[in-house]
Amino acid sequence: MDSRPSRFLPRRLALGAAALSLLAASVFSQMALADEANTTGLAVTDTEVTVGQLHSATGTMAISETGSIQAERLAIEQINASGGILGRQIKIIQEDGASDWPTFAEKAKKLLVGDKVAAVFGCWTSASRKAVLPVFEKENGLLYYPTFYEGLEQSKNVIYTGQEATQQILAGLDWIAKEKGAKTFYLIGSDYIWPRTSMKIARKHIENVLGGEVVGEEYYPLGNTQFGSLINKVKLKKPDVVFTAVVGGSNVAFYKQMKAAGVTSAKQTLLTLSVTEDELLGIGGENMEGFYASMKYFQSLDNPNNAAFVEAFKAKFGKDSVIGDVTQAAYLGPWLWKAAVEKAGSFDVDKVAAASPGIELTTAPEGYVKVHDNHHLWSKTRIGEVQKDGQFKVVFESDLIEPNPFPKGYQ
Amino acid sequence: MEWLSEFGAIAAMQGFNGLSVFCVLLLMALGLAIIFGQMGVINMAHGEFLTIGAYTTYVVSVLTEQYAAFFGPYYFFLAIVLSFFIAGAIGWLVEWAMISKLYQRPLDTLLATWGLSLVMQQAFRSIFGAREVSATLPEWLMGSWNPTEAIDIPRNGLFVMGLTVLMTGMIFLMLYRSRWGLQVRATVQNRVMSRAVGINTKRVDRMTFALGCGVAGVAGAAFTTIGSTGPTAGSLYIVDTFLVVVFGGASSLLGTIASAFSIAQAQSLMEFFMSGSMAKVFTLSAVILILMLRPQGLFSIKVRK
Amino acid sequence: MNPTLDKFLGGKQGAIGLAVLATLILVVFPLALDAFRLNMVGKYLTYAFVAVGLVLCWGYGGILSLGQGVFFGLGGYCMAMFLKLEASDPESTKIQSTPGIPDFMDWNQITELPLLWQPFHSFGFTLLAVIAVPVILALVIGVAMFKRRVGDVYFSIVTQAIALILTVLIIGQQGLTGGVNGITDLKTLMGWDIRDDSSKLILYFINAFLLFGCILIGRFILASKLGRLLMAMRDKEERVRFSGYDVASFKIFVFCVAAAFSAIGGAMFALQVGFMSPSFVGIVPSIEMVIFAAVGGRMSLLGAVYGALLVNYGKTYFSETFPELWLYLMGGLFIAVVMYFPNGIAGLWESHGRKWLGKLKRQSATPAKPVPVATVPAPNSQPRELESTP
Amino acid sequence: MSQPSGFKMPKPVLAIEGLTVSFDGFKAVDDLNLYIDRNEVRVVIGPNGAGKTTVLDLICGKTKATAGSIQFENRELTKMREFDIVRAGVGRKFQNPSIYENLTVFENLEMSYPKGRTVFGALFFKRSAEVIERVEQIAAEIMLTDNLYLQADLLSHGQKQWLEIGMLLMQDPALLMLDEPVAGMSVNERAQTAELLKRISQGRSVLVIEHDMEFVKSIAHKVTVLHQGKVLAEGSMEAVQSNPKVIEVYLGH
Repeated sequence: MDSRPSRFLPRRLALGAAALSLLAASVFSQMALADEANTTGLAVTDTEVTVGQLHSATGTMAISETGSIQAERLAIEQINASGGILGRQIKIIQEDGASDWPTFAEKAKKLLVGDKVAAVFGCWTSASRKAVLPVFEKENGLLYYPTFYEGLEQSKNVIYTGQEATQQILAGLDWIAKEKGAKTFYLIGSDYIWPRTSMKIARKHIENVLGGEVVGEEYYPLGNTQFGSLINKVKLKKPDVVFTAVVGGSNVAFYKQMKAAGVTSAKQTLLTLSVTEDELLGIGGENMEGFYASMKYFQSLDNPNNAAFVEAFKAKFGKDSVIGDVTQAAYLGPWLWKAAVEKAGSFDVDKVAAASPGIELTTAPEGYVKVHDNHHLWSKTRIGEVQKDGQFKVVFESDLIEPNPFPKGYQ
Repeated sequence: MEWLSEFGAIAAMQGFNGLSVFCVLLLMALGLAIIFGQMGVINMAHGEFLTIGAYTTYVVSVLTEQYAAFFGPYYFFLAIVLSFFIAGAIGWLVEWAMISKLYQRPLDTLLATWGLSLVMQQAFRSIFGAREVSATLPEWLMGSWNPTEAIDIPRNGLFVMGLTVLMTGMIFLMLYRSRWGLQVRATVQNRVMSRAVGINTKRVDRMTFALGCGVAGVAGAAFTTIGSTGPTAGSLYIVDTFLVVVFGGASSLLGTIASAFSIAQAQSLMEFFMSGSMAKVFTLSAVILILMLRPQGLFSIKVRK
Repeated sequence: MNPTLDKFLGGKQGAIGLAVLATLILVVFPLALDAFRLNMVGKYLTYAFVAVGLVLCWGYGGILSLGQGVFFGLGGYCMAMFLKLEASDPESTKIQSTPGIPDFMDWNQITELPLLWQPFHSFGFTLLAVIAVPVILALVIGVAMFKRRVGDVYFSIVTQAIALILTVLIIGQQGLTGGVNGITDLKTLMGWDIRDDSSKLILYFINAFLLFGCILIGRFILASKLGRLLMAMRDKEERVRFSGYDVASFKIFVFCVAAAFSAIGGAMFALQVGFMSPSFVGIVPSIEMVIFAAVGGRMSLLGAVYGALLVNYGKTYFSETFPELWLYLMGGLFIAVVMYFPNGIAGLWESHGRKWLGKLKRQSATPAKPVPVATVPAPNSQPRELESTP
Repeated sequence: MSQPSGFKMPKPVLAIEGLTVSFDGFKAVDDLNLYIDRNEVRVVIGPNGAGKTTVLDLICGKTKATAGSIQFENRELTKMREFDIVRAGVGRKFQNPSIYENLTVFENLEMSYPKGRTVFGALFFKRSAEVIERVEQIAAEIMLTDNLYLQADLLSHGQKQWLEIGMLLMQDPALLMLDEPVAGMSVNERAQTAELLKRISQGRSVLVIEHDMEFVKSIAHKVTVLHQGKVLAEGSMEAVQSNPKVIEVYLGH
């Protein structure tokens, strides 16, 4: 109320002018700074390189994205501790997408245009990725996206560090068909694009490759909490395998009600795509004991890389923290970027993107990964069996699988 | 023959499922119905009072595990009682600080309680973290009961059912057999007159609101057996709850029961024959259509104005 | 002054208020903000359409709709469908199994453009649909509810349920709607690249002018007998009915107007933000839009615009700076406004700002000062907070 | 009721026959017959709960009848919507003064002007000279000329009652129904109101509910006594007052 009316207009104008002159100044200073590691005006100095981090710290998705934020920070810290990239320390600008897709798009633009970050680590849901994708393509940014997702996408501006759907699904189905002699499948998902696309791929594979039969396919709205009717239908159809991609709050309700209805691992084989250690915290290991999950990483993986990673993660974020598939994939982002920058000898997005295919990481907690020409990762798929304590016991490990985001015959 | 008996088993379980959904809906809606019936106010933070109950249960569960493992199998009863009192006490405070200032402005109360729900959600997030948590259920609440080989009746479903019957019965007794209930009903009928005959209507309102919130707390505690516990878990239930109450009509508890029953049966049945998403759309649309035909809800008493 | 013009402008006070807001939106923001921030303000202003509509139907008509997101969303989807068809020409979609249809349809094994989408090839039809689809829905809801006298809380809850139904439907029919991801990657409007900074500037101004158009229409409605009837209905519905008025038809009308405003906002949103998703249709965004109107002042058309700007700016600012605090603030602000300042910023300005301004005027010895300068702080605390924007 | 052509017996303006309404089994109005003639001032009296207000509610469509008919100038009101009943020429004043308190007296009267009643009619309604003239004329009638530009909530209780009557007069109804028009008025105001009623009953029928017997005496052409939803007695004030059944009902309990 005490703002002075007479000063109001001039002040705004002055601010506008100041903004313009700042812009000009920054353009010049960047030109002056340009060297061969940075020819496109990114926020890179001789000692520092700025990257962005774009996740939901608030809102409904904060539950899921916290792990990714932590993992990326850990990786960047470790890189800085080991001397940084091309002699420069990484500085993070963190932006909150607030579980809101236009906010993601806005913040992406801010990071790329305003902050001129060299790379962005971020997004979790497909919706947020779809929202920022046009921004990254238009402003020529580089996004490292950690979540396993439905595929059907490939961009020169995105490196997908999680698995695309076929990598995660096919190996899992093959294993369960062979190991359990499964012929009939019941497919259940939350009602959005990732489960639907995944189930479509699963159905094709079951029908055309495994010679099995899909006896039911069901989608429930996100946030649904009543699964009694569905469970009865499952009982009626008696499938060899229940194959699920249920997410969020529904997940907890679904497994608790399965257990309560007597559908336990003793009677029913179940394979899921969507339950990581993070989700198990909410569901409770006892409610899913003996069920299987198919993904590329479990916290219990037994290798030296992973042991070091888990130890470092717990040292930084508390001994009770758990690490799920996406968290590990997020951890890969900064390391993959470092390797590509060093290979390209430059932070320029075009050069880094071009250098990325073929980048190998032997130090990944999940083991060995390699960037494919299509910007997805070669990775192994594991089958984990849920233990009562909320961890998985790895019961199967596939060979290295080629990423195939546009799978012919599965669309 | 075998097919027939199997069909019978499924039918039995499906029937139970309908009942179980009914009880869940009723238990969530009871608290809201009491408040709505008494004050004509929709408490948009109702879901968060459910969540208070859920977190109370979680905390009791963790504490029991750490300090009193022997108490393990029984902690749930303590959790329910505590949930009632904690949610009720917070409800009491909310009525005192907020609702009581907004009588005569039901739409504003609706908005203010929505603001409250935001604050409460963030409070849960600050206190318990953004991630979902899980209370360890005692063994006797897990798994299923098998009257025959083929039939599995969920024990948590039975438990929720029992609790619902108990709560509904208690509320009925309180409303229709106690002095307090008489005061409540008198206040609903004629606030001015009630005040004139010496009823402390302010206190009646406050107690009613607190009771409604307390019942929500109990529901929240019970729902840890079938659903998730997280900062926004309550919001999963909220629209269903509103519809049950509005569909039932403001004036009677019986209406709420009938409405919960019909919505539950419709939903349970439709889910059996079609996909969950479409079942939801059809159920909600049917409720809205009927509401348009009977704007005052299923059970409304025709009153002479 | 011409009486009709006067009706639109709302008298001298109204004209000044409008001039101040126009200066702020048409001059100050474009000069002071960079393209990125200006685009954000443009986005906020699309919400202001909804808030302005809510002032009419909630503030004056007493109809609290908790489902305005439905109309915002329908307007936005109609526009997004047109833009998406344009972005999906056979050339740029040639890697698909069926080129020439939107990418998400291709992922859903749809091989032919659905009938529902066909007419959206025409821009004229799209413009019509942006308004007509939401208005027809509002009409249906309005007729069904108001003719049967579904009032108050019942109406609010039913609109909320409709918002939920539409969200579930959009998400469920992803082959038709793009599902939870929405319709993304919108590029051009009849060959004109809407992603450029320069085109965004033009869109910003179109948006602003449309908003002022809506405000003027709102003013005209409120200044007419219909406006007085709305208020009369809110306070004494029976009296109005027994004075021979069909109360329901007035409610339906104002509800439809609010729906149309929201839909224009939605369409402008799709144009400026470049996508549309079900997350603007549901319950939470719908209630947030009520907050904008409540904070700005439910009885003030201009206040609604300030409310939308202020709350959204606050949301961006606080969620960047204190993400933890944001929800506390938003919730607390809302409770405080509803409880203590039911007329929002506009009400505060009426009760305190004017007095203070009057004092200021008396102090300054030169009353001949040009009016706009003296009244620039009309939005009160507003400009101060927004100064940190650039 | 066939009438020989040529000979015109004055047909009642309002003919209520067999009117019944029940709330959950309770019959508030029970098989009621009531006829009101043109230019008649009829007063309905009766103890509390006799169903007086309910009868008005039924006529103006606020409450829907369970059975029976209400004929108003040969139109069946029970099937009509409220605002159509008003437009047909039935005006009703409520028990508590029901006016728009934050509008001026002028605006209150203007709102009842029977033009611009549709949505678009109201949107493009203009305050023409005709409107102003009519408002001023009515204001004079209800003795509020001096207060024309006063906000209505500043009026005295009695003046508010008059204003509401004035709002009805704006519509020029053929049947005017007043629910306790002098409740809460001073003696002086009562007398003025009685005069007002006499003036305005020229050319229209008036149906009044009232408790104040002095007032009733001063205005009524005919009195109807309701009891438990039925007509107990009907006739001149004197005849009714001496009717033993009426005395029993009023004094008996």
